[in-house]
Amino acid sequence: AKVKAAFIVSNQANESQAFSAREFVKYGPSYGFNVSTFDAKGDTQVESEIVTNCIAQNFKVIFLNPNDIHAIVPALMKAKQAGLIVGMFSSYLQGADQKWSDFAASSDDLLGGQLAAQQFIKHFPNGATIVEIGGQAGHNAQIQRHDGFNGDKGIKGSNIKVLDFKACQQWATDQAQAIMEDDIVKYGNQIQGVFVHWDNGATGVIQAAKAAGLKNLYIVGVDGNKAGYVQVKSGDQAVSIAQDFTSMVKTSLQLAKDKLAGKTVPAFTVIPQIIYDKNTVNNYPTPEW
Amino acid sequence: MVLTLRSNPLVGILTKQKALPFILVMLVGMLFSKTRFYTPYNLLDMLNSSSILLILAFGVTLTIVAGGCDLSIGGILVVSGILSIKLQPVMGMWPAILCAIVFGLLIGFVNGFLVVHQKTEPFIITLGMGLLLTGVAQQLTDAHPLPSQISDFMMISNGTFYGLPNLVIITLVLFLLSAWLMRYTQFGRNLYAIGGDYEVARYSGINVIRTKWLAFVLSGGTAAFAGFLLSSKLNTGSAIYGDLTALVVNCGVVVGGTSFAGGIGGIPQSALGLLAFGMLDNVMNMLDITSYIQILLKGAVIVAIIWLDSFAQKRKREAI
Amino acid sequence: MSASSDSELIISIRDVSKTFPGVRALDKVSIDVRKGSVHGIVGENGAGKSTLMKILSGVYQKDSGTIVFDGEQIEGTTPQQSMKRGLAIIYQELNLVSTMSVGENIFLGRFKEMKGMRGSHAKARELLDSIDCKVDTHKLVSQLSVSLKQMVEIAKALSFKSKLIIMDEPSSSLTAEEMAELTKIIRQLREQGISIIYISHKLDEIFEFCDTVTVMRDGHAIDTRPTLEFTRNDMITKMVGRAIENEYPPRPAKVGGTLMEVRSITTRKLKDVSFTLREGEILGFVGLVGAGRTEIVRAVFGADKARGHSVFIGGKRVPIRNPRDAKRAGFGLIPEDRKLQGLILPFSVETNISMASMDNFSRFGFIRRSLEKGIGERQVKALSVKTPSVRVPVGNLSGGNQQKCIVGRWLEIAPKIFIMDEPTKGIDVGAKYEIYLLMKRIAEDGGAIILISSELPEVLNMSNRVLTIFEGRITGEFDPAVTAVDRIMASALGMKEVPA
Amino acid sequence: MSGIAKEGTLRSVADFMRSYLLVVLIAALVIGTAIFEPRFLSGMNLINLMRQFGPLIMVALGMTFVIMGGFIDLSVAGIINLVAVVTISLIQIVGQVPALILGLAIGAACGALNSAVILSSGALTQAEALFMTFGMSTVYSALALLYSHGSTMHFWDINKSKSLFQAIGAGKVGPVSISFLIFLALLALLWLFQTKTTEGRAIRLTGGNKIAAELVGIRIRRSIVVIYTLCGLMAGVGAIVLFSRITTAAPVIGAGFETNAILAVVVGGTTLKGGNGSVLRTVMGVLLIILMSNCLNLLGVSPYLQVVAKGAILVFAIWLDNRKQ
Ligand SMILES: Nc1ncnc2c1ncn2[C@@H]1O[C@H](COP(=O)(O)OP(=O)(O)OP(=O)(O)O)[C@@H](O)[C@H]1O
Ligand SMILES: Nc1ncnc2c1ncn2[C@@H]1O[C@H](COP(=O)(O)OP(=O)(O)OP(=O)(O)O)[C@@H](O)[C@H]1O
Ligand SMILES: [Mg+2]
Ligand SMILES: [Mg+2]
Repeated sequence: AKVKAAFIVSNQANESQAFSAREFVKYGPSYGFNVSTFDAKGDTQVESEIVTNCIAQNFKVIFLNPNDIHAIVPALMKAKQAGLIVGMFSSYLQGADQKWSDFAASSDDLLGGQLAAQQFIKHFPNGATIVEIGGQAGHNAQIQRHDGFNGDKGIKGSNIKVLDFKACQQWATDQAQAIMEDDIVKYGNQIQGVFVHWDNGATGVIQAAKAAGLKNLYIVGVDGNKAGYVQVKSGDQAVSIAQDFTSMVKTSLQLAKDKLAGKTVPAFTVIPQIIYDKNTVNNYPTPEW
Repeated sequence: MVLTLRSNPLVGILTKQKALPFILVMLVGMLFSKTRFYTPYNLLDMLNSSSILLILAFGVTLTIVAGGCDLSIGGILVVSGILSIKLQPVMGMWPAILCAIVFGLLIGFVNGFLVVHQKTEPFIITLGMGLLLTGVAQQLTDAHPLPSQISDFMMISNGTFYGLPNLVIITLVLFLLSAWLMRYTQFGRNLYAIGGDYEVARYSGINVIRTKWLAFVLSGGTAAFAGFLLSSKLNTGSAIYGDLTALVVNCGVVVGGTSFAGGIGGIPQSALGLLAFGMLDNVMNMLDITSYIQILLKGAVIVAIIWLDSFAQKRKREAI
Repeated sequence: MSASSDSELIISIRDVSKTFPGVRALDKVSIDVRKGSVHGIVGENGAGKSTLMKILSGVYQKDSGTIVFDGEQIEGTTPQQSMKRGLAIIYQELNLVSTMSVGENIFLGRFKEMKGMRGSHAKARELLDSIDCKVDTHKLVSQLSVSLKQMVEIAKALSFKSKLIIMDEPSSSLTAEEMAELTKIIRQLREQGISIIYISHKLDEIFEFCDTVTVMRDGHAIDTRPTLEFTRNDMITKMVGRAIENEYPPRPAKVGGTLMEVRSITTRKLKDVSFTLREGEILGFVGLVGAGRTEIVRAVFGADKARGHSVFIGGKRVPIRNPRDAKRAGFGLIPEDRKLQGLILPFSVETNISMASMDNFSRFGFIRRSLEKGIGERQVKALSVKTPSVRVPVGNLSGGNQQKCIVGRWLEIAPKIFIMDEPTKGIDVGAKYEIYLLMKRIAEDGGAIILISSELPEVLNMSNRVLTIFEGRITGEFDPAVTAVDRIMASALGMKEVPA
Repeated sequence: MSGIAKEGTLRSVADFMRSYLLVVLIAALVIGTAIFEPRFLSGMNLINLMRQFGPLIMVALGMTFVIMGGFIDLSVAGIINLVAVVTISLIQIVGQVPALILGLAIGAACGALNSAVILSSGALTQAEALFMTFGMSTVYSALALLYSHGSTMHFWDINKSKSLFQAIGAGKVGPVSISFLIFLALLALLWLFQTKTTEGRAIRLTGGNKIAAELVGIRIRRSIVVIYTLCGLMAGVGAIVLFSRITTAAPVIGAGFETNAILAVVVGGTTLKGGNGSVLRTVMGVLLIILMSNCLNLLGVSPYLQVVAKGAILVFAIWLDNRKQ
C-alpha cells in the first residue's frame, strides 16, 4: 500500500504552486506515496489549520509550502509531536526553527536574488541605475529575493544603484505595471535596468516600457515560467532566473522516501536555479507552467 | 401564562435559520464516510480551528445586531497581533498584550465615533478603516513577519488545560459571556432595540449613541483579543493574515441568521454560522476534495444558505 | 386666556419658535396646560402641532422661547431626560420596534428596571389587561395590525409614571370600540391627576373629553379656550381660516351599470370574497381592524398574491398579476401606510408626485423633462399642498401634506377605479373636505371609488353602498343613506341576527 | 418661468457643492504633487493616468447603478477573473471579435445570474444581496480557477500591432489613449441612461423605496435584473480593458476590484442607502483613488505608507461627504 502524504500549498491560485501540486500527484506513486493536495488559499491561519487537520487524518508525511515560515512553526511542532514527517517545499525554516522539519527542498530565494544581482553586475561592468519591483509585500519569497539582491553577495558594494524599490500588494501584474509606469515618469531614461521579482510582473514591466518607448531596458525576472521563457526568447526580457519545480518535487519525494526508510537526510537540499538568457534559453524546452 | 412554542427562544433559533440544518446534514453525512472525522482529536481540532473566527464573530454580532457592521476587524486583528509581539521587548509580555487590546478598543472607539456619532455608513467607513490598518501593519513590520521571542507567548493559544485546548476554553467562556450580555442585560436588549429601529429607540429614552458606540468599542476589543490569540497561535505577527477575514466573519454571522438589517439574531446564531464554515472546511479536507472545487462549494453553500433563509421569509410573506 | 397661577400649570410654553430650512414651523407659540386637565390641540396639517410636541419631548430643539415644566425651566432637553421628568409622548408616527416583542417594546430601555425579560412581560401583561387589550406580550410587533400597535403604544405611554402624557393623533387608526376604550383610559388618567395633551383631527373626540382646546394655524397658537366655549363651526373656521358648512359633500348622484366585478378572492385570511363596483359609485368597506379590508384591495390591485380570483372590467376578464397590470387596467391605490408604502421620503415632492405617471411624460423609454416639469406644481396647487417648493424632500412635509402628494400622484393619471385605503388618515378638516370633493368629482366623471376608512362617519356619509367585512368574509351589503348605523355595525361585528 | 430656471441653476450649484470637497481634495493632490514633482504634469504621466483609470472606472460605473438601485454587488471580482481567463483563451480559438463579444456576454450573464438568484429568493435588502453576491463571487472565481487550472493565461499575439486588444490596451488616438475614449463613450451612454430614460428613473425610485415604487407600477424586478446585468457587463468590460493592458490574465486578476469599486462609488458621493447618486460622481471617486496611487508613487512614498495614506484619505473623504448630508 502507498503511504498517505499531503502536499500543503500556500496558494493554489498561484500558477507555480498549482503546477507543483500537479507534479506531486503525478510523481507521488512512483516513490510510493499517495499524495493529496490541500490549499491554504494564501492564508497563514488556514495553513496551520490544515496541518492539524492532516494530523487528524493520519497522514504520515506532509510536504509544505508555507505562506509564512515563522507562523507555521507552532503547527509543525504539533505535527512532529504526532510523529509526522515534515518536508518543506520551495521554502526552508531558519535557525533554531529548523528542527521542526525533517528536510527541505527548495531553490534558495536568497540565492535567486543574488543571481539576479550578478546578472546586472556582469551586464553593466561600469555600473548602472535600475529600479526594483517587489512581489507581494510580506511574502517570504519577496523578502528573500529583495534581501539577496541587495545584500552582500548581491549588488552591495557594486556600482549598480537602485533608484527606487516598491513591493506590490499582491503578486499582480497590473500593480507591477502601474509602479513601472510611475517610475518611468519619474526617472525616464535614467532607468537602465529593472529587477522584478517574478516573470508575470515582468510582463507588466515590458508593457509599460513599450508604451513609453523605452528601449534596451535590461529586465531580469525570477521564475522561468512560460511567460518568462517566451519573453526571454523574444528578447523583451534579458534574463529569467528559473526555478525547477519538477526536480524540486522529485527531490522532496525521494527525501521523504529515504526518511521513511530510516536513512538520515540532509536538512536542506538546494535545487539549483537555471539562468535563462538569450544564449541559454534555446537549450531548454518550453516550461509546462 | 403559557409559554408558546413560538416564543421559546431555543426553538426559534433552531427553526429560523438554515446553518443548523446544514451542520446536521454534514454531521450525519460524515457518519457514512470512511474518514477520521469522528475522532475526538478531529472534533476538538475543528473547534480549535474555528475559535479565532468565532471570537471575532461575537464582537461583530454586537455591531450587526445594533444595525451596523464592522469590516475593520481584519485590520485590527493584524495590528494588535503585531503590537502584542512588537511591544514584548519593550514592556514584557502581559503589558504588551494589554496594550494590543487597548489599541483595539481605541480603534473601535474611533469606528464608533465615525459611525454612531458622525452617522457615516458603517459598511464603507469600516472597510476604509480596515484598509488603513493593513497599511499600518505593514509599516510596523516593514512587511516582514515578526516572530515572538518569548516562548510562553506561544503557549497561551497552543497550550491545553486538562486536555482541552486553551483556545477552545477561551472561546467557550467568551461565548457564554457575550450570549449573556446580549440576552440578559439592559445593554444587550438596548442593542436589539437600536438595531430594530434607531429612531424609536432614541425616542424611547435609550441613550442610543452611547450604547451603539459601546458595541463598536467592544467589537474592536474582541478583534484585538482575537488578534493577540492568533499571534500567539502562530507565534508570529504579520500584516498578511487579515485579508478576507472581515468579510468571512461578517458573512458567517449573517449565514447564522443574524440579520444585517439589525435587530434580529444573536450570539448562538453567529456561532452556528461560523461553525458551519469551519465544519465545511474540515469535511471537505477530510473528503479530499480538490482546492478549486472546495472554493466553488463554499461559495455555493453561502449562496444556498442565505437563499434559503430569504426564500423562507418570502414564503411566509406571501403565504396565501 | 385664563389667568391661572403658575403652580396650577403642568407646562407653560412661552413664545416658542422653530424654523426648519425654508419653513417657519412655529412662531412665538404660547400655551399653558393646567394640571389634571385634558388639553386638546387642533389645527390644519402643517400647523406645527407635532413639531411643538417634539420640542417638548426633546426630539427637536427650539430656536427661542421658554418652556416651564412642572415649575422647572427646561433647556436643551433630550427624550431620556424629559421621560425622567415625567413627560411621556405617543408620537404621531408609530413608535415601536417591530423586531421586538410587545412586552419588551412597552419597557424599551427599561430592561433593568423591570428586572429582566420575565419582569417586562409580566408587567406588560398587567398594563395591557388594564386597557383591555388581549394581545400576547411575546408576539413580535411586526405581526400586529396597525390598531393593535396603537394600543400597545398607549400601554407604553401609561407605563411611565408620568405627570403629562402627550398623544399626537393616537386614534388615527382605532376603531370605535378601541376608541371607547381610549376615552375611558383618558378619563381615568385625568381622575388620577395626570395631565394630557391630546392632538386630533377628529373633532368629536375633542368635544367629548377635552377640557381646553388650543387652535393652531400656520405655526401660531391663535386661540385657547375651554372647550365649552367653542362651537364646532367656530373651531373649524379658526383652523382653516374659513367656514365649512357641511363636513361631507352630498354623495355622487348618478350611479351607472357595473364597472368592475371581482370574483372569489381567497387568501389565508380572506374567504371567497366577491363583489361588484358600479360606475360613478363610491363603495365603502366597513369592518373592524384586521377584518381584511386592506387585504381585499391589495389582492385586487395585484400587490398581494391571492388564489383563483378574477377581475372583470366592463364584462371582460383582465389578468392582474402585479400593480403594473392594475394600473394599466385603470386602477389607482392610495396605500394604508404612507411612509412605508407610499412615499420616497428623501425624494422631492415633484418626483413623488410624478412617479406614477412616468408613461405620460416619456416616449420610447426616454423621459421628457419638459412634460414632467408642470406635474408637481399642478398637483401641489390643485390640492393646496403646503410646501415651500416642489423640490424639497417630501419627508419634510407634515403628515397631511404628504398624504395629499400621494393623492395628487394618482389624480395625474385619473384612474378609473380609485382604491383609497384610509385616504384621510391624519388630514385636517379643510383638506379632508377637499379630498371628499375630489372623490365626488372622480365618481361623477364616471370613475368609481373603493373607500376604506376607520372613521365610520366618513364611510357612511361618502359611500353610495357599503360592504361589511368580518373575518375575511363579506357579511352584508347596505345603502348607508337608508340603513341604521347599528345594523351596519352589527353586520360588521359578524352577528347573525341583524337588528331590524 | 425665470424663477424655475434660476432655481434650477441654484440646484445644480448646490449639487456641485456636494462634490465640492472632493474637488478640493483632488485639486490639492494635483497641485501638491505638481509642486514637488513637476513630471506629474508631463504628457507621459497623463497618458499613464488615463490608462490606469481604465479598468477600475468601468467596474465602478456599473457598480454605481447597483448602489443607486439600493443593492450592492461583491461579485465583480469573480466576474473579472472569469471573463479575463475565458476571453484571453478564446482569442486564439474563435478570433478576436467573437472572443470580445463572448467575454462581454459572459460578464452580462454572470450579472443576470446574480439577479436571478436574488430575485428567486425574494431577497429585497442590500444586506442579503451583499453576502449572496459574495458567495457568487467565490463561485465565479472557482470557475475561473477550474477553467485555467490556476495558471496565468497569456496571449502572445496580443503584442502584434494590429491586434484589437493591443489597441484597447495600449493604443492612442492623438494624445488620448483608446481605453480612455472607450470610457468617455460609455460614460456618455450611461449618463444618458441614468438621467434621461425611464429605466434610469425606475432604478432610482426602486433604490428610494421598493415597496412604494412597486405600488405605482414600477417594474422593480426588471430594474434589479437591469442593474446587475449592467454591472456584470461593465465588470466584463473592465476585465477586458485590464488584461489588454497587461497582456496576461491570471485567475485572481480581479481581486480587490469589488472593494475598490464600492469605495470609489461611495467616495464619489453616491450613498449606500440607494436612490441617490450619479455616474459623474463616481468618476470623481475613481479619479481620487487613481490619483492617490499615482501621486504617492511619484512622490516616492513607501508602499506601506501609501496604503495608510489611501485608507486615511478615503476615511476622511467618506466622513466629509457624510457631514454635508
Ligand atoms: N424635519 C423637518 N424638516 C423640515 N421641515 C419640517 C420638519 N418637520 C416638520 N416640518 C415642517 O414644519 C411644519 C409643521 O409640521 P408638523 O408636523 O408640526 O405639522 P402638524 O401640525 O403636526 O401637521 P399634521 O396635522 O399634518 O400632523 C410643516 O410645514 C412641515 O413641513
Ligand atoms: N396578526 C397579524 N399578523 C401579521 N400581519 C398582520 C396581522 N394582522 C394584520 N396584519 C397586517 O397588517 C396590515 C394591516 O392590518 P389590518 O388588520 O389593519 O388590515 P385590514 O383589516 O385588512 O385593514 P384595516 O386596517 O383597514 O381594517 C395588513 O397588511 C395585514 O396583513
Ligand atoms: Mg402632526
Ligand atoms: Mg387596513
